[in-house]
Amino acid sequence: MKLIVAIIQPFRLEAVKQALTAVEVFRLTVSDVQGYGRQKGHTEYFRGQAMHVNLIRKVRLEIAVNEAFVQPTIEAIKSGARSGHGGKGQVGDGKIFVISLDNIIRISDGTEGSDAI
Amino acid sequence: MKLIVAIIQPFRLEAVKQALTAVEVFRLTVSDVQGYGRQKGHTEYFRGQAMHVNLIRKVRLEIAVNEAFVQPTIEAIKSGARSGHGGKGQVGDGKIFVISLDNIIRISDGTEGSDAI
Amino acid sequence: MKLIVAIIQPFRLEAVKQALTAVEVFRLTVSDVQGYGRQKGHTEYFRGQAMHVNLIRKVRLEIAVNEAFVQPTIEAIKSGARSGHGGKGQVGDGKIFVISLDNIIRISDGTEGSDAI
Amino acid sequence: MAWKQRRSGKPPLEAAWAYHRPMVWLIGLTIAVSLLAGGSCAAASVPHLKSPVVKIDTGSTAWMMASTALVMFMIPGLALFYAGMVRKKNVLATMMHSYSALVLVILQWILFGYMLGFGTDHGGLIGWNPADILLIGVNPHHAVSQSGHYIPETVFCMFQAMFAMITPAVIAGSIVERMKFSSFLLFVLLWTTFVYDPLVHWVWGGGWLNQLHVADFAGGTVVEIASGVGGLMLSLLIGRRNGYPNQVLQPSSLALTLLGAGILWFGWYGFNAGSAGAADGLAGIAFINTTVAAAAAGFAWNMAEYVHHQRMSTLGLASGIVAGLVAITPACGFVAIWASPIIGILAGVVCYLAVQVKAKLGYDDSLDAFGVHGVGGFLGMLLTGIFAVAAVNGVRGMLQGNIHQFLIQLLAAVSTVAFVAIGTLAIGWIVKVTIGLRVPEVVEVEGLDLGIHGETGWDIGALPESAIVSPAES
Amino acid sequence: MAWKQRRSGKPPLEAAWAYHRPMVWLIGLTIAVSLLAGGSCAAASVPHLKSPVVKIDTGSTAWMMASTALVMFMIPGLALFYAGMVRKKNVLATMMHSYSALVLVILQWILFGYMLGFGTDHGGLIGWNPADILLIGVNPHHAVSQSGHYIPETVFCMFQAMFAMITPAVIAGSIVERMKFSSFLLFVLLWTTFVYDPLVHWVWGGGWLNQLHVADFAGGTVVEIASGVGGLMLSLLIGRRNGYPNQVLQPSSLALTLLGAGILWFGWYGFNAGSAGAADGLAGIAFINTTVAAAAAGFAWNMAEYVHHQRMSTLGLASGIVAGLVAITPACGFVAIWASPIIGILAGVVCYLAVQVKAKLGYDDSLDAFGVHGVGGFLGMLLTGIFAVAAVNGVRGMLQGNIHQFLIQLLAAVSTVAFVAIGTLAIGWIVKVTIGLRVPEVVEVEGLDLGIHGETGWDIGALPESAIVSPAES
Amino acid sequence: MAWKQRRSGKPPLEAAWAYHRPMVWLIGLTIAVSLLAGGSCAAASVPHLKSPVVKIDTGSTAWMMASTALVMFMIPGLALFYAGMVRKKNVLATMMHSYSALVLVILQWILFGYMLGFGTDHGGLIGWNPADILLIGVNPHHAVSQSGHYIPETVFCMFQAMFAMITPAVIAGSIVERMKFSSFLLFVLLWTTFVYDPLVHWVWGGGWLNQLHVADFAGGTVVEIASGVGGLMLSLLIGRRNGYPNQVLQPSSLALTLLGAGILWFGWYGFNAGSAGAADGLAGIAFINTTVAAAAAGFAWNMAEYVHHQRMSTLGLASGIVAGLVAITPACGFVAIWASPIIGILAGVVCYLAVQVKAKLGYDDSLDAFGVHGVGGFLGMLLTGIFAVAAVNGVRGMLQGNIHQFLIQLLAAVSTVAFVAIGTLAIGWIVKVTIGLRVPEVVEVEGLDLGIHGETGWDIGALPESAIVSPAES
Ligand SMILES: Nc1ncnc2c1ncn2[C@@H]1O[C@H](COP(=O)(O)OP(=O)(O)O)[C@@H](O)[C@H]1O
Ligand SMILES: Nc1ncnc2c1ncn2[C@@H]1O[C@H](COP(=O)(O)OP(=O)(O)O)[C@@H](O)[C@H]1O
Ligand SMILES: Nc1ncnc2c1ncn2[C@@H]1O[C@H](COP(=O)(O)OP(=O)(O)O)[C@@H](O)[C@H]1O
Repeated sequence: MKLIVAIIQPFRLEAVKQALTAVEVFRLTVSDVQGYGRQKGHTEYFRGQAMHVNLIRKVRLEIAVNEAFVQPTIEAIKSGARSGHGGKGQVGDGKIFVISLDNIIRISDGTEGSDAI
Repeated sequence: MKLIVAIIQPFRLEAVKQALTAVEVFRLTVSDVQGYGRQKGHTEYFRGQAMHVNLIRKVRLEIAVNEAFVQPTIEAIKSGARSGHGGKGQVGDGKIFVISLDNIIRISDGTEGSDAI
Repeated sequence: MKLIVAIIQPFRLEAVKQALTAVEVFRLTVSDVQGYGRQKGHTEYFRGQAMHVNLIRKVRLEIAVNEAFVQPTIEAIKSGARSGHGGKGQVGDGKIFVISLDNIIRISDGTEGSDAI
Repeated sequence: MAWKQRRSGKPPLEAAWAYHRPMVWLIGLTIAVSLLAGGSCAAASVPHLKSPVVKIDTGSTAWMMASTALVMFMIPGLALFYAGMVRKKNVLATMMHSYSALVLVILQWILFGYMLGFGTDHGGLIGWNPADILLIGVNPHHAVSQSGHYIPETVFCMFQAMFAMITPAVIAGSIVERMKFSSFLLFVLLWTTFVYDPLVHWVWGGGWLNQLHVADFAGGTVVEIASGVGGLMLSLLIGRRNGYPNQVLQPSSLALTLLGAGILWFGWYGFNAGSAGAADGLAGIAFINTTVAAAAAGFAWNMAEYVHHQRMSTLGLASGIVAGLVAITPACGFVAIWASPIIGILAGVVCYLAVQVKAKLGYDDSLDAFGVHGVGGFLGMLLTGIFAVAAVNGVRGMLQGNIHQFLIQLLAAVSTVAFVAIGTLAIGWIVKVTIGLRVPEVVEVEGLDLGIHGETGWDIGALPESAIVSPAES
Repeated sequence: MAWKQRRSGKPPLEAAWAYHRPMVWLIGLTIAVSLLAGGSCAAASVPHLKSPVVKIDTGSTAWMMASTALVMFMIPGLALFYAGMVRKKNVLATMMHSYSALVLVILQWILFGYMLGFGTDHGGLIGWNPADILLIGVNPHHAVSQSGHYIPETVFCMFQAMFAMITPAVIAGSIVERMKFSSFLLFVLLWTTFVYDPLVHWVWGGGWLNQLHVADFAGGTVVEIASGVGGLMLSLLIGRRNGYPNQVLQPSSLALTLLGAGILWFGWYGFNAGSAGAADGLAGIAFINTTVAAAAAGFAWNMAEYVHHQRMSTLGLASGIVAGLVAITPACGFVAIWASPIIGILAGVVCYLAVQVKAKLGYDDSLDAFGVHGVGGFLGMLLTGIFAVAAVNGVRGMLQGNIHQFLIQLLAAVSTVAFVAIGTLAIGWIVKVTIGLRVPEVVEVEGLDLGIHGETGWDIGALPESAIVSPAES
Repeated sequence: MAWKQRRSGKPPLEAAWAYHRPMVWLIGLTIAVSLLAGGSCAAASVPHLKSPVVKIDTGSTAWMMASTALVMFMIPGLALFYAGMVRKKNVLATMMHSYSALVLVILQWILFGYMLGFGTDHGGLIGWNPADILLIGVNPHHAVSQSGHYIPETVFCMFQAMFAMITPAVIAGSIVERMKFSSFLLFVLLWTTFVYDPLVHWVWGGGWLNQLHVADFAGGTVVEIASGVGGLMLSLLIGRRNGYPNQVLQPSSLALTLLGAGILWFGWYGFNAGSAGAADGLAGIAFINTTVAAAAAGFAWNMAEYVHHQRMSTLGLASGIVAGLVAITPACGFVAIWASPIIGILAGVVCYLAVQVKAKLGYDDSLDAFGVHGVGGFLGMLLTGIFAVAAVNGVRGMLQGNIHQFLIQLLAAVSTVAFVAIGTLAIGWIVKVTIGLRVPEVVEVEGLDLGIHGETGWDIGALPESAIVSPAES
């Protein structure tokens, strides 16, 4: 069982969700984050004073999957999250982290382990 | 040392916190997330146009505990997070993920390992 | 490859970022969280009724690094996050959790493993 | 202050006929309606034929239209004031109370509310004048006057409509975060008809309190006590919010509450100074008294807080301001300027204490309609009886040796409390046993915005909007 | 209602000279301008020398200044109404449309817009009077009157300016979240000059529709149809928003939309009752009709929703209120009180249906300027032709047997649709082929607030501000 | 424009006695107060016995009440304008500045502020008239006039009260996010008494600048220069915000700032056109000039930004609008219409540049009270001296060859700067050495909302409210 954590561009979330559905990954948790990486930020102005905002809004996905699903999930995220023309990726498109899970418990019925995914 | 990550219903947070206090787990970190699972979303309307919102607001808990506390913590979360009548769980009540921690450091005094929990 | 998760005081974020830059850690993801620990909360009033708010706003950092960078990163966070006078830490300054990563993938070009950091 | 209507400038019967015929034609009830309308117009015009040509005072008309618009503007103010104090999941439902009360009561008012309040008096209890249904008897050229300056009756009718609609909107503060919307609409319709309309007739429409010369300049009984006591009763019937008082329920935006309080103050100038019915010296004194009492009460509430727990809060300042505006409402056209800081200070302190009592007693008058409007209105009625001076508006209060007036004020306040309490309990009970008062628990937990209205109040901090939703139908 | 200007109280030529000389001196165009100004002042004053001393009616002036301020206040109202419905990343850009239309059209209006609209008529098509450029011919002591009560021309000029500027501000609702700001400014400037100014001349400035005695009290054609049709055309030219209609685009804050609707209602009293030009009985009836139609339409929209999908939404109530205000705009000074609930109910239901049609046809009139203002305005014009009664304002509608008036109304509405559609398409096309209408896709994705204006609308839920930013230059 | 009070309609002494007796009776200071009140009433009434019966002009009274309400409404506007620019943790504390200034200064004004400003002149420096303490000498039937139209003195007194309270509220913009609330209250009380009240006496209450016939229609010196210079001085005394200028401090909600600017514009009509004291032609010209200057300055600020860094920002438009309103404040009742776009454009550009200077010099006038109000007010005073034309209001400026007036304007502006700078530094220093000006660093970091007021401004994006809090006492 792995926990796949992905940081993606906010406006790619819908595409990623569709790609995940296509590989039959139906459950996920998303949250708001801000990222700092190679991608440069943007400049805002306050009464003529420029200020550089170097944290950029991103979306964080958390998906717990069984081993068999790890690779398809990663591929789905990659395909959905690339923002360039023709599926070419761009700086800022994000990262995927893969973490081992010791256990998973479904709260409603107490199921544990891979069945609880 | 384990990191217990739980996704629960927002309105069960208070009950979970009380259950955790009862098993002497006093420290946790919570954040806002949105979840997508078996639970169906809801419909909103905009000038007569229905739109289906399929991400549902959840709360994410992060609790670092020593091995001895893993099981009590999981039980406490389960008992606090179930939303049905008479402690029966329902679809949407959430998931618990258990992750191994390599190390923990308390920032204020630099304590490391299990003592830093 | 490790994922370093740190919970810090919001107003120390800038200092932490500078300390990280100093040790050449240039990428991170931050998010809003609320924490519950030894630090006591504060009291708010609503028309004369006092209410105790026991969750305190914190910032969560997520930083994926290669092994060589683990210790410098931890030190940088510690030095930047301490809020007392003269670099002395205080209750509430936060925690650092270290988690092993199985893999990292850069979405834009598909690079995997340590090169993708 | 009682409004004495004098219809004038009545066109001859033929003109009335020309005016009404299209509607008659339209609705097909030709005979019935034309008889009523024609007949009543003729009848109603008789006593005023003495003043057939009345010049409308443009200055007073300008002020009364501005005042009416200002009172209408209190609705967004009240909506924000309340919505800022509820949890984010109930923001829209709370605002909806105010706006729907506005819409519903306006329609009721022109249908028959105005007639019940200001139609021909029957036994001091109610107005009745079938020809005024749908305001058919309100010719656009009618004028009314309270103090010698004539304004169009249309304007007077709308000014009073705004008072009628704001009263149930205030009540809503007691039952936020848990009442069914359909039940609220039904309650408002019944309450405004069976409680508000008789009450306004009693006090301003020629009813028994009016005949006793009660001094209620802008609605201490009619609006303030009525909404406060109505709110309390309805909150008792509906019960506490889930979690109250064990969990404290975090306000979504005190910034908007503060904005709402500012709008309320602004609109209250229409309410109070508009109650002079003209742009004259009396309006001027109502204006200054309103300002001073609001300021004094805001300050006093903050001081009370400071004594109590060493904080001066923004919600406290806003609440104190509203308490002062409430208490000066009946008094502003009767008392001297120097009395208004006294009234304001008393209002700030007394309402602060009243709100603390709620916590002790454990009922859930959620946003303190009773503690602020009920208590403040009652206090204001009594203080009017004490501080009224003849030089302002001809009424002498207790300090000028006239205990009689004080007793009338007391009688009016107590009668209002009793009548409104009984009426509200009866109406609330009827709604409760028929369609029910309260949303299901799951809706209360989820929030009324989503559960009732299918909407979300705020979406400005969270995930990218385009990802959250997908169209459900095409 | 046509405004008939009567300039009066004209000072003798020497005074005019003293008044203008400094500017003449200043800009160096001494001869040209002084001739124009002197000449036209002399010429313009001739027909009015008959009434050399006119007393300004302070009451009407008070009301008209209040009304003008109220219409100006509709801009923040409209800005909130719209901004609450767009996504959080476009909140500021959407508000900016309203505010920049205000600023830009005021400047255009005093430069030459007022002259085009209300200058000396040329062939029923346009006003023209070079001496009024920069309002040089508007002496501060001029007075104008519509109904016997004189007000300063400065006030009349500003009242009309507010109508001119709110019209393009409404159009913006159709093209939010994707239009370039510079293109919007250019479009507004051209549109107000070549579409609005002629139109207002036709209807109120002595043009051909005015001569036909079209009954348009407060702008059913000029403001409502014009903005609705203009919006539709512009939205067709600019195309749909990225993602529409497959993704539904979540509103950032319906709470603010509701506040905006409340402000609009409040401001609309200036719009409608102010269109009487005086604080008289006609203003009173416009006032009451406005109130009743707004309430009825809000209620009706909610009912339509309820029938359609068993919900009464807050956005529905707000939208219905605006639809009612729109439809009563041309009618409010012509119809009897009993007609306004009918007009309101029709407006609520018809506009609700019109908005549903959009989803079927697939164009992206984003915030329904067409469905609400275009359709509501057209409906209101026709209903004015049906329900007008002579007793109110001298105009007889179809129900009083005057089919002629109905045909004039129809002609006016259809002509406005045609003229505005052609004019808007032409202007929009010119802007499109010159500087382009639309932001780059990357800006649309990122949001216009950041992409165009370099700002963020809301930062109240997220990370600590001091950490997010660092000064980029010192 | 100086206000010339003429008290009239004075009731005979017995009536005054009847009016005041209750209070006398009440407070127990029977003899002292009754002598003062009776005596002064008698004395004060003498010069006006010539016009014993004055008819109140209802139109002007309507306008002046509306204007007073509009100026009061600037407080929520200013609160939003400022609160939107500060960080989310200081939103409530910032709004509280505006609201508490309103409350506190109203109380001070009726206690003795009005007397200091408009009481009997002493040496051109201050008013004094003990009988006016608590407005005891202000009989509700007094009337005052500036131009022949009489309005109740109560209304005049409140109109002026609003000017008195908005001035320190503007100052607060310079010291947001760090000043102690108790110190702010103390500062406001002292400043309004020792700086504002003398100043308003000098300029409008019969003082030396008034006697020199300075042309300051609506408060270029009294309100604008005074608040701007006061703000700058106080910001110098209190020091920079923690982190300024190295960290840029992200505004919490420019959407609310934009709303605030819209409300300010709306309210400013009361401020400027209300300063005519009547609903006449002069009010009309003040109205149009205000509108045009605001528009021109908003546009000009945006253009300046565009030249500077190729962006037109919403905050820029809002700031420019306010700068234009500030600069036209002294001028609006003296200059011709064609001068107001010039004044507006200059204001937009000059204030934009002034704000840039701040960044260079490094002081932290946080929200630019000085850069906008101080600089804009000074500029407006001088431009009034240049552009005033006799045809408008009898004052000839430099362009009409009257350099004398320009020098008076310069003198008034410079004197105001000097007097306010010294007065503010003195008062600020006293507060600093007694109770201190600044919150502890930990409160500044945590935010003033929580640290001072124990409240949170916004809770709409985060965790479920019921989980965050639990009642601390029962
Ligand atoms: N090593 C890392 N640790 C934590 N977050 C990261 C890391 N690398 C990238 N991210 C997150 O991913 C986002 C996108 O990164 P991106 O700029 O595409 O990465 P890269 O610079 O490797 O191309 C960043 O804004 C940040 O939130
Ligand atoms: N495999 C998973 N990966 C990530 N998040 C999950 C997963 N399963 C469930 N969740 C989270 O838990 C929430 C509740 O899930 P729930 O609907 O109760 O799960 P189930 O469908 O297994 O009953 C979801 O909204 C989602 O946020
Ligand atoms: N064991 C833990 N599990 C999860 N989060 C923790 C844990 N300990 C601390 N935190 C987080 O760190 C924040 C700061 O903790 P702090 O009060 O400094 O810890 P301590 O009580 O150990 O000094 C807390 O508010 C919480 O968000």
